[in-house]
Amino acid sequence: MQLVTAIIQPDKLDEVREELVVAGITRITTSRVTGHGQHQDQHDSERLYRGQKVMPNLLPKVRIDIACNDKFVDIAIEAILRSAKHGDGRIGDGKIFVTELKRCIRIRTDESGSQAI
Amino acid sequence: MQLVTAIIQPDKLDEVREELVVAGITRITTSRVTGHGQHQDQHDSERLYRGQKVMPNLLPKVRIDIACNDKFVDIAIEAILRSAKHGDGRIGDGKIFVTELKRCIRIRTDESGSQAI
Amino acid sequence: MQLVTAIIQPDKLDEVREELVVAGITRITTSRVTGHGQHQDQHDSERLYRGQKVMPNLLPKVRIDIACNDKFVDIAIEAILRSAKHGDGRIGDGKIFVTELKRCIRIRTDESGSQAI
Amino acid sequence: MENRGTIFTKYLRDPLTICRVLVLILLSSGTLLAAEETVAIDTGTTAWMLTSTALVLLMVPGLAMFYGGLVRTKNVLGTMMHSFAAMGIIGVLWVVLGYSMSFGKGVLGGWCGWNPDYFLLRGIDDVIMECGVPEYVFAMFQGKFAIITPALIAGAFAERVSFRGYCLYIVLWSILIYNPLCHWVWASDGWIFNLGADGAIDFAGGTVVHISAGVSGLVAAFYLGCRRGYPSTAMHPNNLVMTLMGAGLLWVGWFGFNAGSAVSSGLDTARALTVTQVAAAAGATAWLIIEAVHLGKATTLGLVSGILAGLVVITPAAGVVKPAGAIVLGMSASLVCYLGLFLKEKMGYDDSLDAFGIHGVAGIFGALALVFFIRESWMQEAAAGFGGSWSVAQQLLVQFQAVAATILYSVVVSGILIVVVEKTVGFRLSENAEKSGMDHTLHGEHGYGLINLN
Amino acid sequence: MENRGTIFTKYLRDPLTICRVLVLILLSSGTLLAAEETVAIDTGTTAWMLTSTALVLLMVPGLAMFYGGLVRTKNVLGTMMHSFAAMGIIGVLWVVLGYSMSFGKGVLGGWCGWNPDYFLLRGIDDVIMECGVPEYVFAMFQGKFAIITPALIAGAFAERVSFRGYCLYIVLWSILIYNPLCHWVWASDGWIFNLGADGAIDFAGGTVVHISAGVSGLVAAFYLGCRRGYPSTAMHPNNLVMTLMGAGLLWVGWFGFNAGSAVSSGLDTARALTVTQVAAAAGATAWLIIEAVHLGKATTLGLVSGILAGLVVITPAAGVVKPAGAIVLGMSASLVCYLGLFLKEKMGYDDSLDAFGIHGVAGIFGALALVFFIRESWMQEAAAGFGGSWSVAQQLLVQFQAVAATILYSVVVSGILIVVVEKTVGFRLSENAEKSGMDHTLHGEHGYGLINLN
Amino acid sequence: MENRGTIFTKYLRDPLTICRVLVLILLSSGTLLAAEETVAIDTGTTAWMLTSTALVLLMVPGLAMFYGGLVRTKNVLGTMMHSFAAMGIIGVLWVVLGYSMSFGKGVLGGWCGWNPDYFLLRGIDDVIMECGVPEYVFAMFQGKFAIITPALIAGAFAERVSFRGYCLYIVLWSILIYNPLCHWVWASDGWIFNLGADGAIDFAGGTVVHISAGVSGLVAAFYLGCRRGYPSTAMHPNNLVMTLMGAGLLWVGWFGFNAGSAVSSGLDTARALTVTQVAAAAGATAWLIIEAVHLGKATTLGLVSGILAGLVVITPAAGVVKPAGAIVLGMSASLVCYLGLFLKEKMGYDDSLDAFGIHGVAGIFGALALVFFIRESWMQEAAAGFGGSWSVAQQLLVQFQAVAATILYSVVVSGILIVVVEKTVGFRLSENAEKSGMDHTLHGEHGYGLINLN
Ligand SMILES: Nc1ncnc2c1ncn2[C@@H]1O[C@H](COP(=O)(O)OP(=O)(O)O)[C@@H](O)[C@H]1O
Ligand SMILES: Nc1ncnc2c1ncn2[C@@H]1O[C@H](COP(=O)(O)OP(=O)(O)O)[C@@H](O)[C@H]1O
Ligand SMILES: Nc1ncnc2c1ncn2[C@@H]1O[C@H](COP(=O)(O)OP(=O)(O)O)[C@@H](O)[C@H]1O
Repeated sequence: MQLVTAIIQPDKLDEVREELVVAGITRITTSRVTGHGQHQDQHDSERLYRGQKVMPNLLPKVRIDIACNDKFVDIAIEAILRSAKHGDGRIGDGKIFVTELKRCIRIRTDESGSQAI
Repeated sequence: MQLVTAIIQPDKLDEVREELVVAGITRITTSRVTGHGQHQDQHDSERLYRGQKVMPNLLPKVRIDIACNDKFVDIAIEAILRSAKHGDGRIGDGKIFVTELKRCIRIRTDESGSQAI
Repeated sequence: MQLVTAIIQPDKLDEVREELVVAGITRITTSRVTGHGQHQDQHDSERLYRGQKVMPNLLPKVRIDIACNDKFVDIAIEAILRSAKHGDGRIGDGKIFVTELKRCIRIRTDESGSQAI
Repeated sequence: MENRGTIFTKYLRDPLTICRVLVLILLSSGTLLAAEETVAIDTGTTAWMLTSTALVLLMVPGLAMFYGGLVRTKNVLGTMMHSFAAMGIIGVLWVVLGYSMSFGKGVLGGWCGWNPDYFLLRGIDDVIMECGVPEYVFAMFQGKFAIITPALIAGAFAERVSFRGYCLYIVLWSILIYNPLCHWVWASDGWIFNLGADGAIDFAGGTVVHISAGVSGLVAAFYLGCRRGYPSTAMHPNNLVMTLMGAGLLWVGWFGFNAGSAVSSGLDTARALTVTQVAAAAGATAWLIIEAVHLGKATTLGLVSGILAGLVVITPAAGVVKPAGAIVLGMSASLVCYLGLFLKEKMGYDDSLDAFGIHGVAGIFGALALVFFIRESWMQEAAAGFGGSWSVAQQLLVQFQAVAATILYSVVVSGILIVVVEKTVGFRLSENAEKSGMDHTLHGEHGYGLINLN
Repeated sequence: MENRGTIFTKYLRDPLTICRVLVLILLSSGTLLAAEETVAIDTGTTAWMLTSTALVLLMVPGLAMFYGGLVRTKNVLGTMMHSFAAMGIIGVLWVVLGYSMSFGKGVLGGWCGWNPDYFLLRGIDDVIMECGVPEYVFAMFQGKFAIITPALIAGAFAERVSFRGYCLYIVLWSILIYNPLCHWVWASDGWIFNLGADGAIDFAGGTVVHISAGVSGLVAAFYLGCRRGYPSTAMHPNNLVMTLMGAGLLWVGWFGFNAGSAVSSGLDTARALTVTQVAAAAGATAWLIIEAVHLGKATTLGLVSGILAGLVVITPAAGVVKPAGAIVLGMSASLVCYLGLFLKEKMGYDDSLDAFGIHGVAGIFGALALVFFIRESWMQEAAAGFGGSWSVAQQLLVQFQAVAATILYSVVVSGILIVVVEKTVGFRLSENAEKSGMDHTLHGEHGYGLINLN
Repeated sequence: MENRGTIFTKYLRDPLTICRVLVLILLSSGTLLAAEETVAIDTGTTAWMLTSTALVLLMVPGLAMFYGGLVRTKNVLGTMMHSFAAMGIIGVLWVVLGYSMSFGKGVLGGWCGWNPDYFLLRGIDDVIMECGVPEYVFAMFQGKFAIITPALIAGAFAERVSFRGYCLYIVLWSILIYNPLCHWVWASDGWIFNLGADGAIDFAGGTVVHISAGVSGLVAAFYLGCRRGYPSTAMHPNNLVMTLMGAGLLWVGWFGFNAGSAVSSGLDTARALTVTQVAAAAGATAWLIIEAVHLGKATTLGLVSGILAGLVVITPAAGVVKPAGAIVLGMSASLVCYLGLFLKEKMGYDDSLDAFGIHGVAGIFGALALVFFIRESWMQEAAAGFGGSWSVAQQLLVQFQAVAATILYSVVVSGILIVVVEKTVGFRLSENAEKSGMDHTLHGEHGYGLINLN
């Protein structure tokens, strides 16, 4: 079992979710985070402040956590890579991190392990 | 050292916190997340929208992170399983994930390892 | 690759960010969390409630996640330890957790591994 | 002199306080030449009308808050912009041609009014109406109605229209629907104003404002289609707290809306204010009870829906019913609207914030049901002016004609307008834009910086 | 004729502008038969009373925002509902029997009033009071006071009561406490109105509104007990920003509350408005200074508490003190309330949002302390009507009697009511419901969708 | 008698409705001795002035919301406190000495006014002005202007000043800048009031309020320096939704600000209200269009900036221009302010919330540009009183003098004040305090508990 954590642009959340569902992944946890990439600031053209383009540096992002069994990891990653890009990929599109998951337990039933994912 | 991450229903936060404290676990970090379970939508009867029952799919959840020494892991998990259930367990009650924690450092004192937990 | 997660006091965010940038770490993800330390409550003197000092127990904190290559881990930790302390260290200053990162993928380019950090 | 005087002569909205307009003509030489009959300013009535104008304007941010709180976070600014843009755009349009088209002498066979002196309000700089209020105040008071009406429609197609399309739509809608309707119902030579014994009863805008907005919204909801994912995906309000605040401001502002429509500061005004208060309270209470009985718990959204239903239903009736009638109307409006929402669910259209579900339904219901609660004296007066007899049934027919005409006209013209807007500048947002949200796509901003670390 | 005329005769709240009511009776035949003395409408006074009515209503959402911002996130809607439900429920109740019980002729030995003509306000459809204001307006103005008072109490038991229990409680409280008190203090035949030389001084509701609400809240706080975890667990305000906004609206609305209570648009009104403004500013400034000195930093919650303390303290006094007195009263109210909060800490009861701590304490303080700042002319008039002499000490005794009676009556009856409500439909939330939060448990909603991803 | 009467004699702000003040002197014996000419209260005008007073107060929380929404989350309370603290502190200061310094007889060579009777408003307890309004109301109305003006400045140095420094600054600023300016421009013996044929035109505070606040803010922005990280770091508004709400309240409140400045309830009032409404709408529309053309998308912040620009530009002009002129002024104000913001970017100073960028720029532009849109009759009257001829160019010169004097005086004195405050109690926050945020450092609170789990 592994934990796939993706940081994506907020406006792509709906698309990523749909793509994940299509790929058979329906259980996810999302949250709002704020991101900080090296060079992305100069290129963000979306925020207007009283008609003046400003250079933001802490930008809103969405974090998606997906616990999945090993064979679903690549499926999940590919679904995200497909859906989270703006065009052919734009700076700020995000990152995916994968960590090892030791245990997983469903609270409702107390069952654990890969069938609890 | 391991990191126990639980996703629970928001209305259970207080009970889980109390149960953890009773179990001797007083250091936790919580945050708001939004969850997405496979079948839970149809069963959520709590949200009313102008008198009409709607089928939500991104539901508010609370995430609890607990870094603990190995022998406390099961204690923490059991405390959560005891307190986070609605009745005998209802869909949407949540999940617990456990990952390995390599290091832990207390910022105030710079001390690290299991006494820093 | 490792994932450094720091829980710090909100008023230290700007200083920590600056110190990290100075240390060459520019890519981070932050989020709001709420923390719960064992004894800190009695010592928090910042929250005033209608002139009456109250004993809070769920306190606002900021979480910073930094995925970094192994050789940067200590650099990141030291930068945080330098900048997140109030004075010589005060209760509530926070914690740093380190976990192993198995994979890292840059969504924009699909590249993965340590050059994607 | 006589002639020039009569140009300004018109009947104001409340038949009981008919005000003829007289003029203090300031000749170009600068000499003041009084008209035959000089009307003195009534500072009290003027004070209340000034206040009412401010109160009705307060409803626009109130509406922005009400609607803004009900959409998803990514659309909160875009939704509030619908109200605020109307404040700007219709605010200008009204002085350019709205007032003239609404309250000028009938032209084009009575389709609308026109008076060249009203263009940019040039001719009313010195006019005091017979009720003692400067005509400027009346024009501004009326202008606020013209602002809020298109903003109401926006609830029907929330979260899925382009800003440019919306702006074009409200301009056309205001010119082609609001102004003519306003002329028919409230100008002294409007045909609905002159129906039956004493005209159709529409004290403060049941037809002109609520029905027209409601059914136009319904048409738009049908034509533009549902939001992506509706109804299977839940779309939670981003800020019910703000919706409550907005409802509070709407209630307060509605006192200006209804009691100001008396264009007086006396008994009629007091009556209108009283039934407005009573109907809103009754609507709120009824919705609470209905939900408590039917769902087992009362919701805040239900409460504010009940407030609105009560306020809408009393709008046409505020000049003619008594408090007891207001209680009955307010309560039944909540019931009717509550039932109506099930219909919506059945039919599957996406009237996102219930612009039709509340304003349309309660507006139609109120315009018709009011006949059963008319004050005796009104009926007697109507009868007196109509050869001695006038019955509730006859008045119901008149009301029905007014409602039917409003619905028919709004549906047809509004339908055409939507197609025109969609085919020209585009109305419905693209799928991607809708997914990303209006705030990001259309305005390049987001509403709540606070939810992310600054 | 004479008789029918006197039925409507009553004294309004401000002894200086006593208004007798006359009637234009519209006979059923439709002929207008003027009473002996026809009262003309004063459009100016009417305009201000209409405005005041709107302003006092504005205080209710203001209060909802004020209180709503101070509770925890999970209770924000439930807390705001306490204010909004009062708008609905008491709004209806007032026209059904509240106005009659408050301003009708004394019955049951003067315990309350009653006038069958006031039932559903049936008999006042054409009544103009002697001050030139339609009685409808007065009835609606007074109705807003009846709405806001129970809503104030809710601050004392915030975050832990059931909605159904609350609704029942305010219905009973309004009938059994508010209406009688209102009758005693403001009806021309109320016993407190007739105490001493010129009655107890309670210009705009120090006893009727603030003391009664404050002490009732205190009783409830004692009986219902603390919130779970209080005081060891911190319970942070979810939205101090909204609390500030609410305080702003309360200040603005209070001009209607106090200056409207003059039931005039003249010197008394101006005086009431002036001291209201001055006392609020003084209260705010004082609290800022106290905190800066005592804690080293001034808080926003302190500032708004100071505003409220100043507004409450001047409420009974607004008709009789001058600006200098208002400054002293406002500043000392802040000091007294500030000290009072330490008492609460000591005693350990959980008056969650300081309904007693501000409204009760500043109300009592104001009702008593005002005697030291009474305008010369008022004392002279009082003396004149009382055989030539009337002293501050005598008036203090009168004030004391009024305050003591209000406290005693409120404590006893309120105590009984709470027990009754708790034993029947239940008042205090269950432990689990309280943990889960009112919004989820009672209303099935949450206030801020925005904090979660939509 | 005569003498005592003339003490109160003064000219009110609108030259068209000059009101002389007469007195009903209540002798200490209690006998009422009427002055030669007793002025009756005009309840209507009084009603509108009471309402206006409430509306202008509403602008202060409106401003707090407007500004509060634009800063970063960590400074939201600190920023709102700037407005609320002014409500308290200046509210007290005004009755102590502000009214006297502003509207007393000129002393110190006309630098300011003084009238011992105005100290704590002691001498006006019974005064009715000739326009039929109790002087108390006028004093309170004017007091609201004194409150909001320093609060406006705060936008220029948002997010980086200490609370203690701010409080001292506004006290000094109010005494040394606001009161004298107010005296010059609006007192009957003020030198700017008496410039040229009929005085400089400043109907409701273009110079006194907006220019003085704007340029004082600019000076402060220069002296205090930029916020840390400005302009390279983005500083996103924490709550644009609240900024919109605040803009709505400001618009509504501005009706009191401008139309109330007529100190009447008649034609002048109506005209002021009309052009206020029209200019705001025009400003909003223009900014929308400018952004749509220039940036491809219209922002909400742009819309509200346009509203403000329109409201500010019409403030000095509201008594003399017609609706067509208001449209032109409103639209061009948006253009001028829009262009001005580029200048700011070039110059690199940090006028954080554009206190100068909107209030200063639109204020200066309006005070000058209004001369091209003056109503014929005004020019004729001015000419009549000035030997028969008075040209637009001459009036422009007068306006220029008034503007230049205001700028010069504000810049110099404000500069000195800032240095004094900085050197004594400290004005600019320390680096660490600024990083931590004002709410935490200065007030020990945070604005939105809701963003964290309770
Ligand atoms: N090494 C990292 N550690 C933590 N978060 C990261 C890291 N790299 C990227 N992120 C997160 O992903 C978001 C988008 O990153 P992006 O700018 O697309 O990455 P890059 O600059 O590598 O192309 C950032 O705003 C940040 O929140
Ligand atoms: N595999 C998973 N990955 C990430 N989050 C999950 C996963 N499974 C469950 N969750 C989180 O837990 C919450 C509750 O899950 P629940 O519906 O109880 O699980 P299940 O459907 O397996 O019974 C979900 O809303 C989601 O936030
Ligand atoms: N074992 C832990 N697990 C999860 N979070 C923790 C843990 N220890 C500390 N934290 C987080 O760090 C924050 C600050 O901790 P702090 O009070 O400085 O730790 P300590 O009490 O060990 O000195 C806490 O509020 C909490 O959010």
